[in-house]
Amino acid sequence: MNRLPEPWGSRIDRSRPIRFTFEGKTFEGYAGDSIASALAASGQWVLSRSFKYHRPRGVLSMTGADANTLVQLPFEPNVAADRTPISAGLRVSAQNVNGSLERDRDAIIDRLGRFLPVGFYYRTFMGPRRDSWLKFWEPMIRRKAGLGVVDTTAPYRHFDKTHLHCDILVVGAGPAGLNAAITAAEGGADVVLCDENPEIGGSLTYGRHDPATLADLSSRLRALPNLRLLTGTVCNGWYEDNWLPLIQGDRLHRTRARSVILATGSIEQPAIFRNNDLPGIMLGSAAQRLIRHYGVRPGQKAVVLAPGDEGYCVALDLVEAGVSVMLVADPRSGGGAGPFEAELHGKGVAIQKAATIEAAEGTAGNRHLARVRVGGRWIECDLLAVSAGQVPAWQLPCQAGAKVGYDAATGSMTLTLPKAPVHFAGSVAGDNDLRGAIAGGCRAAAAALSQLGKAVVEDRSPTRPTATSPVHVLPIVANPKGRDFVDFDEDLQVKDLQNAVKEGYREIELVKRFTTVGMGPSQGRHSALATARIVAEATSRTVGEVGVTTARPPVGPETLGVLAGHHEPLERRTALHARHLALNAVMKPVGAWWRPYFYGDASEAQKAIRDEIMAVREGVGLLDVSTLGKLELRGPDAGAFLDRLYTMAHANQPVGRVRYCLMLNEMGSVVDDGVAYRMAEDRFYVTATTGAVARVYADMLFWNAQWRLRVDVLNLTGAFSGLNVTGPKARSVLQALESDIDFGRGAFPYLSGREGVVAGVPVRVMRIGFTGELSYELHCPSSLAPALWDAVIAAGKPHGLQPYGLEASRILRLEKGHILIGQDTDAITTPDELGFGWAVSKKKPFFVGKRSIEMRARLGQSRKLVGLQFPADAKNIPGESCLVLRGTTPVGQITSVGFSPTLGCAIALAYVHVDDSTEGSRVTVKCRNGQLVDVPVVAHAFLDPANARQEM
Amino acid sequence: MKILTCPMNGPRNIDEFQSFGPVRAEPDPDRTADTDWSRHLFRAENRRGIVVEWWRHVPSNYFFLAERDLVTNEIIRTFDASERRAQS
Amino acid sequence: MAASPVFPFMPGGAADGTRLPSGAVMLTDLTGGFRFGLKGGGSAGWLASQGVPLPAVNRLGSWRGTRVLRLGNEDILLLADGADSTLAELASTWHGATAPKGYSSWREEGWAWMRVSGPQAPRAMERLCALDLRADKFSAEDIAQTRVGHIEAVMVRSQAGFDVLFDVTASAYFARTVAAAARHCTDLLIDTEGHT
Amino acid sequence: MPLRLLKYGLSRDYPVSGDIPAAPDLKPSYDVVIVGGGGHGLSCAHHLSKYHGIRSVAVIEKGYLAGGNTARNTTTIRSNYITPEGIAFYKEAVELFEGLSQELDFNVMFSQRGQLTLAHTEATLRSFHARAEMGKHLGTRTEVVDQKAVEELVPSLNMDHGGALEILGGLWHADGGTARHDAVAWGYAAQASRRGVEIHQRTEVEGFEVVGDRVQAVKTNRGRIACGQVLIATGGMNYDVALMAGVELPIRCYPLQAMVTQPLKPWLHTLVSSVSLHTYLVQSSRGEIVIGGGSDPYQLYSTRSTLDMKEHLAEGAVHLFPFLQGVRLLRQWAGITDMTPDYSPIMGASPLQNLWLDCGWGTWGFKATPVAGKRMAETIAKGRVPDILKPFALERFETFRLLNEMGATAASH
Repeated sequence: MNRLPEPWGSRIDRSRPIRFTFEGKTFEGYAGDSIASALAASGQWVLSRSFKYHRPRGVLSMTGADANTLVQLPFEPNVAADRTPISAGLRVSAQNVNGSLERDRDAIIDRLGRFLPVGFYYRTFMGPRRDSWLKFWEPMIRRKAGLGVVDTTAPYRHFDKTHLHCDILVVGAGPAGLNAAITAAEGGADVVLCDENPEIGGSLTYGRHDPATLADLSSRLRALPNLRLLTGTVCNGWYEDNWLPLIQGDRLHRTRARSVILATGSIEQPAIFRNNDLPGIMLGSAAQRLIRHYGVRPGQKAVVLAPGDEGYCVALDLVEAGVSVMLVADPRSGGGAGPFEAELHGKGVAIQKAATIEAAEGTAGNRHLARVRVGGRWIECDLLAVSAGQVPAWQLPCQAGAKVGYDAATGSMTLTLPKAPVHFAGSVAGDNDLRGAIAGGCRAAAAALSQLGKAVVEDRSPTRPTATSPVHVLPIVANPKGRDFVDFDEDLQVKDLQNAVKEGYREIELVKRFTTVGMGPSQGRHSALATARIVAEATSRTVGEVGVTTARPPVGPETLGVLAGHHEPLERRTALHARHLALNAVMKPVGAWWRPYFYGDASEAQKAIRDEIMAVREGVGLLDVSTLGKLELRGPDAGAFLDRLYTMAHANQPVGRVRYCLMLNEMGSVVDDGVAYRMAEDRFYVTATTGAVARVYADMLFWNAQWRLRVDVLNLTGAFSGLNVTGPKARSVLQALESDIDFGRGAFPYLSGREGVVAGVPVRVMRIGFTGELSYELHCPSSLAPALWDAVIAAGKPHGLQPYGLEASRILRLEKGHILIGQDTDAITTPDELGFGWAVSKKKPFFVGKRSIEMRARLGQSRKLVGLQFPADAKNIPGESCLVLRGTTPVGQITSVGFSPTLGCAIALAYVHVDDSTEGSRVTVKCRNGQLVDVPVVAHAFLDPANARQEM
Repeated sequence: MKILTCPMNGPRNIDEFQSFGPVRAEPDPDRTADTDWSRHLFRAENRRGIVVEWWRHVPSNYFFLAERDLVTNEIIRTFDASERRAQS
Repeated sequence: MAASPVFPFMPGGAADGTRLPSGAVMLTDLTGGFRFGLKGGGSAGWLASQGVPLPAVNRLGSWRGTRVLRLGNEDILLLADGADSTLAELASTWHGATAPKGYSSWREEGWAWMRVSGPQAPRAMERLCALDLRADKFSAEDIAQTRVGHIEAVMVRSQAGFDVLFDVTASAYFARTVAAAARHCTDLLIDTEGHT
Repeated sequence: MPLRLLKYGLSRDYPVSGDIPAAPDLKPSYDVVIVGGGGHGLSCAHHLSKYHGIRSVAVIEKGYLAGGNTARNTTTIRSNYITPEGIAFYKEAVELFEGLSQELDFNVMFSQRGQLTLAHTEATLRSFHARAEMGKHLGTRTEVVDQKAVEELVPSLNMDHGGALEILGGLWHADGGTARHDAVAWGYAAQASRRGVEIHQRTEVEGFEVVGDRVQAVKTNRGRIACGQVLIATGGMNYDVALMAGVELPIRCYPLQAMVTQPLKPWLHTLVSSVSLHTYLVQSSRGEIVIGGGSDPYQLYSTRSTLDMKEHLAEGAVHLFPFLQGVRLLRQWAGITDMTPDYSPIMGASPLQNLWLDCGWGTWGFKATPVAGKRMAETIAKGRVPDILKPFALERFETFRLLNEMGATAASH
């Protein structure tokens, strides 16, 4: 019903009608229509209800930059109806309404406004009881909070994330941006030009301009292969070193530009008067966009507020689109507006000088504009096109470091150029007229090119024209009856801001926080300047002194989906992964690794784990230890390097021997342990714990960046795999394999290492004992690990060899009293607290942490790690992390606990007070259920304290 | 994303690097009093100004030094650790 | 009896069963390909003594049909690229040589070697790597030690696309990550109104 | 309808409360000069003036009132820490928050809807047990809950069953909540002002006159102020301000970033955080989802935001709640945190006799606002440090009496 004939409607394709629903009712628009334009074409002007007062709201800017047009889509809340295209069957609904959009029961709040002044919620809802807020008021307010609804069943979508590099990024394809991009590309730069709109041209596409201007720019642009154009793409922030997110639908281009030209244009400002929010009142540019982009007549009878030339152009456009223009109100008292005024006179349009809009009134329920008052006279109309001038789109410039100023003469915001390689062009730089914008674009390109060391081929920029007459600065006066909105998003009126100042919130940031001005979806686009003016007036300061609040990214709303993208979870697999799966292992993640937890049926976990433990104790087990950190240290100083890094002596360690190694940080706290196998005078093979190896490796390199010893550190964690063959029958299994290594007790004693070949696989074998049993740890190149595994399995078959998993391994080590770094230690554990004096060299002049543990020893030790053994019939077994108490004071905690099938009782490691740490002491432990239990302290190793089994 | 120019790998996004903090004095542990030793352990350079700090380029495991302004985040220069020794 | 190696994408390997993308973006596993690397003091000197010309750090050279990757002053990797016998001969010479001769870097075991190719390979790489990989910015002689698909990697151009070397234990992850990137390349990425 | 609203509705003009009176000219001296007009300084001023009869107090603030970390934090309040000293201290903080609106006659909207911290690994779960056992022992409501209970508390969570980030359980802290951060500061400011405390905004400390072991005067851009006692409570500026008095603090500054979505109808009723994902979410009373995480990876004083942190936080949020993909982000920002080596604050004495410290808050300053102010006021008024603060002394770094809270951070601000 409001659709204009062709050629109006550059974006729509009238051959492709599209049906969709709004609030359950079916509407029809054309391909290319936005939700708002299609609805407007059908006479549906109310799109939403406001945040606080639930007033009807409609089209304001047609740029997707205000809260008025936010609607709900099935899986997306808070979607801008004036930017989002319609699609077949799209279900659109209003949000934040109690009942329906037409009949919102919460509209009553609008009448109660005087009871709810600015910041009212800070002064009430506190009683009558201390918890009334939590129990009563907050739930009530939470029901009214928010706008759209999240659908927790929304399906997962794959968002795309990619990278883009260019010499010059031009943001905005209006006349300034187009000229900048073309000039830069003609100068040989590699240029990306982006614009949020579906087409290039900016104001050339909806303003009163000669179509030839755009056609010419468009053809020049198309001839440039080094100019990449991204339409429908928002540059949504500026970050350090010209790093910019370009968002193109569901795709994020993480963009790096050597230089940036911001031609982001300006934001037309609404006027402030009573009922300035009624549907039917819109920015002049919004009316033009409706007409030219969508072929939608924005009203039947219009009044235009025209404080400058732009308003006159809007009036002319309206006349041409068949709208009856009842009056053009020009607040300027004298002077001619030049040719536009004459043209309007010629079309019989009345112009009233020194006039402004004093108030508006709506139809029933304020559902649409009915009339406006100009010079005390009410004029019937259904459209009011307003403009209170432009402010430069300051968000991106400010993020790049520009500072906002204010030119009182023109009533406009100004921007300084930032230090970063960023340039401005067009109305963002204050060049509001076409010739100025074109010249500005060329100038910015020349500046960017010269910064990049490229010459401008040809200066096509026209000379800068003299400034046109400035837009009249409309005064802001509070209406005694209010409803003169400064911030539509937050329903804030002039008096709200004035009252905030009266309360003492005089700084602009405090006004923002107290009133929430500028905190809504439009982030102050339409309110920042007016707010600054009101606060300046109320605090007797200048607008420049008051300033605007910080413009933080993003520029416009962006989905979490496009930011998150899609990221596969990092996963690392040992070379034996498929072998474990074939053996029906239950796999568990350990960091990025997946490891066998146990082998067998998930429903019989306890039995499987117990069987695995008993197999190791009584026969032989096989554990994939490939996730262990493996580092090779090579070079003449390798021994000296280890001496500095670890607490034990390694420089004098004989070739072929394996030593425990304990790493401290500078504070003297235990950070890692492992073993070091000296393979040659200049070569050590060192293990580190699975979780710590990345850090240990980095720390080794860091220390050596300072020490500069002649040593190379190679991280072999992935390159080598490890198999631990352990149990009383381990030797028999290995001796059954073809090998050049003598696994005999005398030839290969405990804590020694051998290189050789086992079953055709080159190996490094170490006799160490994490389980407390006779153990050989076989390390080999990872590609050969499956072959070695198969050979060991085959050789072990007659001996009942059982592969075992992580859980059995944890119990086995606990039975032996071996600690796990990170579980049995924390960030301040010293070797003394672990009873690891034996592992700390007293002779070495230096190792990392030495000075600190000596100092800490002098300061005194308060706790010690001990073993606790529970009676076989104990009812209460504390869990891990349960407290050890002295009286009621916590002195320590259980760090590891488990049921030992070997011992037939529960055992634990725990920190206890140092005075209670001798064997035979008893300590009190508080179980998770609050019960206290009294437990005897035992030696660290619950099993085989004399080490006969592992050294056999 | 900030750019950090690695002396070995050239300009890269700063997420390829790991900060190892400001360069610290290296007191002789045997000749340092307890209070000075704890100061060495716990107090790091944090002035609002330019600091020299250690960085690691993670993919290549190369350690180097950078002069950076802790207020503006401007990186003044980056250089190999051997240059520091030459200077001092 | 020599055991036969199993690499991740081979039957029984850690990534067995993980599908490699093919078509516009193709991922090929070259991990079984012959490589030889030295690292640590003496590496560069020994290779030079064998007549291997050493490029500058992070540059690619060639020697008798192999590609020579200089990853650090004392960190050099040679990719056989079919010249297996040449490289095997060098490796065998090294094994028999006396120090100083550097140390094995075990890259043939520690690093997977995969190739991203196909007409959309550049598009896929833009998604996997933050570097500017256009030909005039990243040449055929350049080496990038960087991050590809969120993990540390070494990358060079190959005739067909890009060769990427990375932690072998992350092979299945890497294949899934490349596949996810490839899905987004099936529709051309930049809607350029006629330009690319 | 509450009476106060009637008063508004029935008065002809807006009834001005005058929360923040305009400051008079600086006087030549005050009994107490509080450097830093954030929550902590204002809370201390309130407690000094109300409970200790000390009203000659100047709060001096370089910028605008509570414009530093008080304005930039994500308002989590909780006491589920690791050390008994930390738990006891923050427990008192939570208790003070429970009565704070009444204390200030200003609604700080303390919304005690509980905090759920998620464990995706056995190691995290073990650390939760440690926190729960200590917390229960000291009388806080902190417990480890299993997968089923997690699903009941937040039914829309992606449990990732069988996945790499499967939720194995959680730490449920019923005492946890949020409050309106600005209101806390304004409420303290209004109360303190009413008792004669002067709040001087746009007043910057330029140095201290130190004679012997005492601060004689504070030098500001608006002149010299002689002082009886001085408190430093300047958030991310503590290191620098203390250094002007010759006091070197074991602090390093890191930006901490956060972001907020457009308002949504409330669906998330507790605070949810994930240790492994370094992400936490809470829905404000306006309906916005506030999302935060870990600190930046290198030292910096700049409150610039980064895209990478935003991407990281979005990734964490979308992993926990995949349906948030279509929700739009509105704003991101940063604050400067002063991190100590053990992640616990530094409170109490300095090497100077009349200079007191309220520093090193890291990411936990907001939640301590009432208790830090109360206890620092007690310290200043009595000239000695109360027992509850003693463990937080600066000297602990010389005696290795660290209060190790390093595991209590990650994403549980």
